[in-house]
Amino acid sequence: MEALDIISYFLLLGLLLVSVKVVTTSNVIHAAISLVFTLAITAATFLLLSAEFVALVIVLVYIGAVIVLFLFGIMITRAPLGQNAELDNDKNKSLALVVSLSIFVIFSYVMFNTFDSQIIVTTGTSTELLGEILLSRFVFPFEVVSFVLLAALIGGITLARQDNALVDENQI
Amino acid sequence: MEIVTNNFEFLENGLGITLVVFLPLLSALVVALLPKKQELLIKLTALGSSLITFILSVIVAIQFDYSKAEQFQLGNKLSWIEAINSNYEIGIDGISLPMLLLSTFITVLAIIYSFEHLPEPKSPKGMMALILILETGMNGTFVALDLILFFVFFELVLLPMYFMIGIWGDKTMRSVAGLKNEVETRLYASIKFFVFTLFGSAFMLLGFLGLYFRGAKTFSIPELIELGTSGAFTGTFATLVFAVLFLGFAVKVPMWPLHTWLPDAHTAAPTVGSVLLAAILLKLGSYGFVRIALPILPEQAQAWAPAIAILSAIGIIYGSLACLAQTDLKRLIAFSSVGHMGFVMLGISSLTSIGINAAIIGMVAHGVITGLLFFLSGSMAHTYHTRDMGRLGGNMKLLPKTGGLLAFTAMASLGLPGLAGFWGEFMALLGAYNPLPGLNITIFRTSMVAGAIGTVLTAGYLLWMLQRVNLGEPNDEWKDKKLHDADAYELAAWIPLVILTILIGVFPKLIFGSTNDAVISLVTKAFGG
Amino acid sequence: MPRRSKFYIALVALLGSLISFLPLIFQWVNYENPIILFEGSYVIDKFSIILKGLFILVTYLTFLLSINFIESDRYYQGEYYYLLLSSLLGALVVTSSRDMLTLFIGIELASAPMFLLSGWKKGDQKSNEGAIKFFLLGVLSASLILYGFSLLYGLTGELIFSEISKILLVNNLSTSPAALLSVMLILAGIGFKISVVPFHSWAPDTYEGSPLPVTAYLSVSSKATGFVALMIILTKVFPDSGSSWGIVLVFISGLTMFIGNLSALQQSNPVRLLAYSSIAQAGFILAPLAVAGISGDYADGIYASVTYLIIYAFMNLGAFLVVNVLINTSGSNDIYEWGGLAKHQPLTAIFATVFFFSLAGIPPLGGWFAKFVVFRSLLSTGEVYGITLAIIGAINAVIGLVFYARISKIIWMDSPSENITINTKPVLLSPLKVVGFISLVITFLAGIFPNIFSNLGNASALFFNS
Amino acid sequence: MSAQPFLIAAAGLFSIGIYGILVRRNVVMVLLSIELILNAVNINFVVFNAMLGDALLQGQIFTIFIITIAAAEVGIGLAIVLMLFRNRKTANIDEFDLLKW
Amino acid sequence: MVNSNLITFLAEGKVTYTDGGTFAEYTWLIVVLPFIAALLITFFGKYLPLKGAEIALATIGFIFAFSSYLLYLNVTEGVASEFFINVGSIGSFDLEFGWVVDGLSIMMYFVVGTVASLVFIYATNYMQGEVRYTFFFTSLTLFAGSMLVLVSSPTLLQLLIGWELVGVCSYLLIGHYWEKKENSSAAMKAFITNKIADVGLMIGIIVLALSTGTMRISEILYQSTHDYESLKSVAYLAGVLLFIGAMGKSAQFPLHVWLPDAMAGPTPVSALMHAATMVTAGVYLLARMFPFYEGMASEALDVVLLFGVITLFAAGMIAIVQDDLKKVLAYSTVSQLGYMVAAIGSGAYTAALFHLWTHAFFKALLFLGAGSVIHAVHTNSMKEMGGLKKEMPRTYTTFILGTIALTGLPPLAGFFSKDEILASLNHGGYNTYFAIAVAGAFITAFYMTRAVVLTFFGEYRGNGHPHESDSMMTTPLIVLAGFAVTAGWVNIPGIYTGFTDWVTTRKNPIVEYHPESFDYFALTSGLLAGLAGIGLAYYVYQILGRPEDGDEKIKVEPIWNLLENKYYLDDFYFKYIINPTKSTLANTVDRFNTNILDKAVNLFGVAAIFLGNIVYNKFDQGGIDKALNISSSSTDALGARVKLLQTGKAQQYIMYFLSGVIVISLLILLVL
Repeated sequence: MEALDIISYFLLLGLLLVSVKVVTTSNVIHAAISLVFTLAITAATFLLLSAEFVALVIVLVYIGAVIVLFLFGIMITRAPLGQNAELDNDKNKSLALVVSLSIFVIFSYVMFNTFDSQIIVTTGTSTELLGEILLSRFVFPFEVVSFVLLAALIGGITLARQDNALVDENQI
Repeated sequence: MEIVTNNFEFLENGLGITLVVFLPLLSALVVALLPKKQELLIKLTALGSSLITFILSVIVAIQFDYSKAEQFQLGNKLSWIEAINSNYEIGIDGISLPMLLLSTFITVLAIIYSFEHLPEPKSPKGMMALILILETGMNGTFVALDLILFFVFFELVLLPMYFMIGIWGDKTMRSVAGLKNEVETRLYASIKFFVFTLFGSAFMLLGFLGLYFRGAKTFSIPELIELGTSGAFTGTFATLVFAVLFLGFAVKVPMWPLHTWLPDAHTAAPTVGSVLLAAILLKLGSYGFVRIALPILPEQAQAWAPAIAILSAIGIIYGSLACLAQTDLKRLIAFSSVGHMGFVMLGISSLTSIGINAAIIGMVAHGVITGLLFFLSGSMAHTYHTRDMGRLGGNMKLLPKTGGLLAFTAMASLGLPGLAGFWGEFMALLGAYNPLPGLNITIFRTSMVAGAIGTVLTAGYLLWMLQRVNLGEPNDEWKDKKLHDADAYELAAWIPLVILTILIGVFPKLIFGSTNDAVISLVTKAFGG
Repeated sequence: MPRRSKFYIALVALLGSLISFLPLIFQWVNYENPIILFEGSYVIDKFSIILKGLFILVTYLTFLLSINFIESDRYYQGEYYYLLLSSLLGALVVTSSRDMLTLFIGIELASAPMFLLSGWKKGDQKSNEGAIKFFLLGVLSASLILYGFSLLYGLTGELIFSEISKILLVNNLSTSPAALLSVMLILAGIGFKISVVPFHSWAPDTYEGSPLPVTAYLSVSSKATGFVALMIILTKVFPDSGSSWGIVLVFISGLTMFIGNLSALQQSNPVRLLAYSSIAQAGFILAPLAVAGISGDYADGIYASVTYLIIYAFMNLGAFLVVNVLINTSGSNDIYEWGGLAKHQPLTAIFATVFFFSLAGIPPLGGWFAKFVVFRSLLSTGEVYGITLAIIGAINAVIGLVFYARISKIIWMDSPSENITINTKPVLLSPLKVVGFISLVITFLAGIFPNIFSNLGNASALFFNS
Repeated sequence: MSAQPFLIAAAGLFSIGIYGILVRRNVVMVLLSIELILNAVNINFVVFNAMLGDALLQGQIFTIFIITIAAAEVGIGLAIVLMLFRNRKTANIDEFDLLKW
Repeated sequence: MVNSNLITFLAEGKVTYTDGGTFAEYTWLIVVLPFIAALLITFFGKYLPLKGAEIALATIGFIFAFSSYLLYLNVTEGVASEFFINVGSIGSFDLEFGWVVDGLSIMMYFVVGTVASLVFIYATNYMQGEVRYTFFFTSLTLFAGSMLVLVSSPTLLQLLIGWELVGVCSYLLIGHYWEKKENSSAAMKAFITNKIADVGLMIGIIVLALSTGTMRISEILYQSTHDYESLKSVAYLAGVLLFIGAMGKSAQFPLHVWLPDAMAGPTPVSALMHAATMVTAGVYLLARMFPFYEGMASEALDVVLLFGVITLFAAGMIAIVQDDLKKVLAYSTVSQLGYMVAAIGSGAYTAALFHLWTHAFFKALLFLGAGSVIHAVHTNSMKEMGGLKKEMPRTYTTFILGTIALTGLPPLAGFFSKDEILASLNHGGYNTYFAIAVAGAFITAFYMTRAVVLTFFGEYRGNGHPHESDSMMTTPLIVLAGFAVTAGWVNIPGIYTGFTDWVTTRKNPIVEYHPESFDYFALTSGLLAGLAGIGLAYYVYQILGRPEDGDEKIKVEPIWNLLENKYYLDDFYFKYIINPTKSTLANTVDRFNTNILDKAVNLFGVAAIFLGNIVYNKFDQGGIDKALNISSSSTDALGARVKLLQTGKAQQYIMYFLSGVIVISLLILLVL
């Protein structure tokens, strides 16, 4: 399995690099594009882990829909599309570094500690099986999650809608 | 007597005292629901219900079997909170009976007084409702035989009193040590009262819980007494529990140095508030000591007794000296309470039947006498619009009835033999001279001497007060003013107290007849002597 | 939409939430044994029935409370009711969920609508800001929970709590770093929902910005949802590492009480005051769980927490009602401007007295019993942590009294402010009165006949053994 | 394949997302960072699923749910951002400032 | 309820006696009646023709009659019985009231009854037109009752009650003219001085009660004559403590200071209370407890003797320099009380009581006489009197009789009683004390003669035209003069010693020295001293100078200064006890209360708020760039809203959040 290992290392390295780009670039569009790459690499990784359906979902839902949403968001809020020095809160940077590094250290400590010798055996899964399980054993959350989506939809529309009737409501 | 008992048999099994406790609450509800404009109806409802309550408590006192005063009688035990094994357990013994009667009695008088004498904002509806709620709390505390029930009633008095002080209280501004801005007396006093007492009782509750868990998971006071007297609570645990119980009760008493809320509360409170506060609320603390702290934690009681004695002695001297420095009439009387309750606590700390009996009669006497003093001073403050003794004077000339009663009450308050106040003082000293064997006799005798010196100081400040307020020629500023002497309502509220003062003074068996057996049994059980 | 049809929408929402009570009662009456669905991921036991009842009732009252907010006609009503009902559904799911996925979805369904509702005052910048803070922290907390769940899944390969805990115990993994980290991450994530220190910072801002009924719902139902989730996870998944997370909870609980109460002392905005008050109350609710973790007596901890939650819910709703009415009466968001409002709103003033002193824990109002069961639970083991927390609790009860009493003081005792004009229109509408009286009755019942609530708490504590 | 690198990478992704949340000024950028974090969780689940050889595919199914929820969250988040933005615009700030932002 | 505890110790008594029959049983009447009368006077007095005086007179008349009959019974057959009423039990203690009818108490009943009746009659006239006439009689009746409570008490408890009650009556009556501050101050002084002494009495009673297990006097006395160990160990202490109580009421040096000031009260009050009855309560107490002192606390008697002797001399000296007629008499009273106390101290029970008996009559006479004079001249100062011999012959005659009785010239009352005291001092071998007592007799004679000369001789120096008081006032004088002459004849050593038998008719046997015949040495010394005193005073004030010159001829500055300032005792008290307590100490406490305790409490509150401030502003909301905070944007003009979509505060929150996560994670992973 040497080859798979090497591929996985490359993929993961790429994943990290691209994701760093997401949070460091001073260009909003670049950030969004980097996220696309991150997700794409993730999907690739999932394929490697023989989670084909999940990979597909990521591509479809994330890259296909969510990123478009983000781009919409960026444009509607008229974020400057070019380089923007003010995109980052410089004051926070050092502290943010400390915090995120600490979290990394803690998480990876645990990972090292607990899952150090675990081996992945890829078997390949059938999407059919997944669908079966999803709609039998997990049918209840499946139903419930539709409410979440519906709520997000309705609420999102209501909030985002242009609305002339609104006046000062401080008295409520 | 037999006939009466038969007629009211249905009031046994706890119904009687349950009514005594909850009738006022019900009528408070009724009062609250009556329209605000029906003032007379409101007053009459309040008076009627408090009178019925008083009569019921008298019936209870008649039904009470004095030959078994050491047992809890006429009570009942109903399931209340199953999960924590807390029950609606009530009953009275010789110790609680006088307190219960005192409470119902004073409430009637307070309501009579409130008929015509309410400070701004008048609102008799609110005041009456609060007094009645307060009565439920007070009565309930005296009959509760379950720690949690006790706690609930003990705390129930806080809210009405808080509002009484806060709404009807003294509206003048005063400066307060430690604060930059001046504050309204009533607001400062009311919150101080509230926070102080809650502080004490919050910890007290923890102590109750400690007893619950160390004992047989019961809150029942009689059962805990059985456990406590058989030595179930010992060691650090007991020390801690006694400490928190002490905190809870001592704040209420109040013992030095936890007394600082008292003068402020009294000064700010409206007359009725002061009366109820002095006459009954303070007793909840000392009653708690006798009912709960001593019998349940006898070993700790012995360990703490010298400290309590010392604090009481300090309280006596301190209170009296502070009185000498006061220029405010009500504040003086408030500080006098510190001294008098010091005697009560000195009696309790001796852990002898003499001392504890003394404490109980001291409580009753203080209730009657200081209640009357607050009635009088409140009425005078209302008439003169000042409590400054520098401006008063010649009261005997201006308001002869009030003045005469003031003189009488001051005499009673200074422990004049033949009047109620004497017994508490003298017997407390008697108890302190020979405390329970094993207690440090030097400390107690020193405390006793301090207490005896305190009686001199007490006489000093009261007579001085009389001289400044009652005697001499009236100040010029009152010459042209129309001042109203005591009216019928006031006299109706005051005279019964005067009579009671004399009755107890001449015939203390009124109290001792009920308490003695109970106290002896308590002391024997708890301290083996 | 015409006014009339709006009325029907409200009616449907109100009736709907009430009708959903019926099956609940049916379940309660016919209850024999827990009903287990979906291979153990969804369970109907007394715990869930009781808390479902609580959630439904609270939502019902929130609808009533929303009435003058909705009356003002500037808001989207249908959507408002829908979102609240969605959130309710989420809360209901949470009570019964016994696996990670269902629980997570339930939590998300409960909170996602709240992100939106907190921004419902679209024109109000405070509302906007509150919503974004709430949202960002909410999503972050969700991801922390998820990371924790993933660790658990990685350790055991199971999603169902009972299985997870079994495997953890069998493989001696209960105190493995991964398990401990996951409990902390989940705790942090839920800590956000129940707004305990240090995960509370969004609460005051969001509470202040949100429409009042939404705030009430957030501080009651949303918080309760968090607690339910926490109770389920701690007792069903991590019962064996209690001595570790219990101590963390002790610290969190103590800090929460102190910081909540001390901060509340500083507030002049009634809503922020209630926000900090509810933070402090969360500390009280958390405390029995913390000690239960250390002692292992989970039933007792759950009993205390659930009892507290139930009583807390109603007095807090009442408090929000009071604040709602008084803000509308005075038009001022500063409690110090509320002097003498008792004259104009005597009933509200009585409500204020009852609810705020109940929150402070003064007998005979319900709050005392809530505090009492907590103290009882803390002291039940006699361990030093419990005693320490109890002492901290006692001190905080006193600190709390100061600001709770302050409101009563201002309303009853202070002289009227010159800066405000009294709104003479009736603001204590009858739906609000219904809320007030229901909460009032429950508050008094809880104080005088606590047995009812105690029994509910006790019954729900049985779920730990089931 | 060892599971370790995947897990460490997921942890790294998580921390990077955290970093992004903390330093980004633009809310949309913060939302992007959150997606990174959720992605890290996804990776975790899938890796664990594979590692454990879970026949029920619970990890993968969880991931699918997370993605769904994430999509909903993005919708909600952007709605709030939009509302904020619109409100700011109505709040009478001149164009220059807007552009500068 | 009533139980007669009769004849328990009958066998031990040396005098035979009976139980007094029905009359003894109903003796409670004379104790209770005055209180009822006082109530009646208060409520109905002002509607009656004599403004309530008639009720008082009727009551006191009844008491007089009753006590006379009791005295008759005692004289004829001897009476000794006691009755108890239980008013409550406290622990194993019985609280009992009751009354005792025996020789001692009957003697006191009679003295009170007699003197009080006469004073009441006198007062109806004397107080005519004064303020609060009715209330005056209320108080006076109350006093009579209280005094009877005191002397009738079979228990220490009741004794204490009576003791304090008479104190209160004294307070009320001294302060009768309370419009003037001096008067109310004098009343306060009296009360508080007594209260201080009462501390001693109270503790003494406590000590006795607890070491004997009873409050019954007769039982305590029984124990003290039967060697009860528990009592013996505290006997000295208890004896001294009781004596401290007696010192207050009986105005013994240095607690005598209240009595002269008490003259601020109306003169009848001075006569009744501050001469005849109340002030003898201390002596009565010592006499009542005499078997105890004799049996167990004889060392305490030395203390008693010492203070008695000091008092009789020191007070007498001050009397010499007084210009106020009543104050002369007051100091004289103090001095005579010193004699009585000294007598007890020397173990002469009968002698002390005998002097009490005679003194009651002649001192009351003197006071009433002085009152008559004052009533006529409207001043107390002897400088404004003089020459009243002619204007007020009846007053003059009776006053002279009183003076002679006091001075101790035979055959008037004082002669016998004083002689007996001197004799017992002599017999006891207290030579120095004897000498001082003799000197005291000289001083007594001197100041009395001085007073008589200054008041009645020479020219009238005052304003207006004084004339004799009417018969309502002079009749009591005459009656009392009769007593002053004859009262001493009931106890003439060797001739008739009935008085000894009367007062020793008690349940508890009295062991004392009882002279069989005159002690001629003592008699001569006393008589000579008296004569010398009279002679010297008469010489100095009437012959050497004139009454108008007053003290000029013999004024010896240093001594005079000392005496006029009353040995600086009052100054001392005020400077070192009263003022420090009343101002310095009290204010310190008050300041401590306000500035330390209250402040500490308030500071707790302030600290909580302050802490809240820190927690809220620095920690909870801390580190936040206000510019980023939209909440404050309304006050922050430009730039602030620009960053609306940027996250500012939210990131701060997230930072806290994550720090929290890190901390608890590290905590649980590394520490726990």
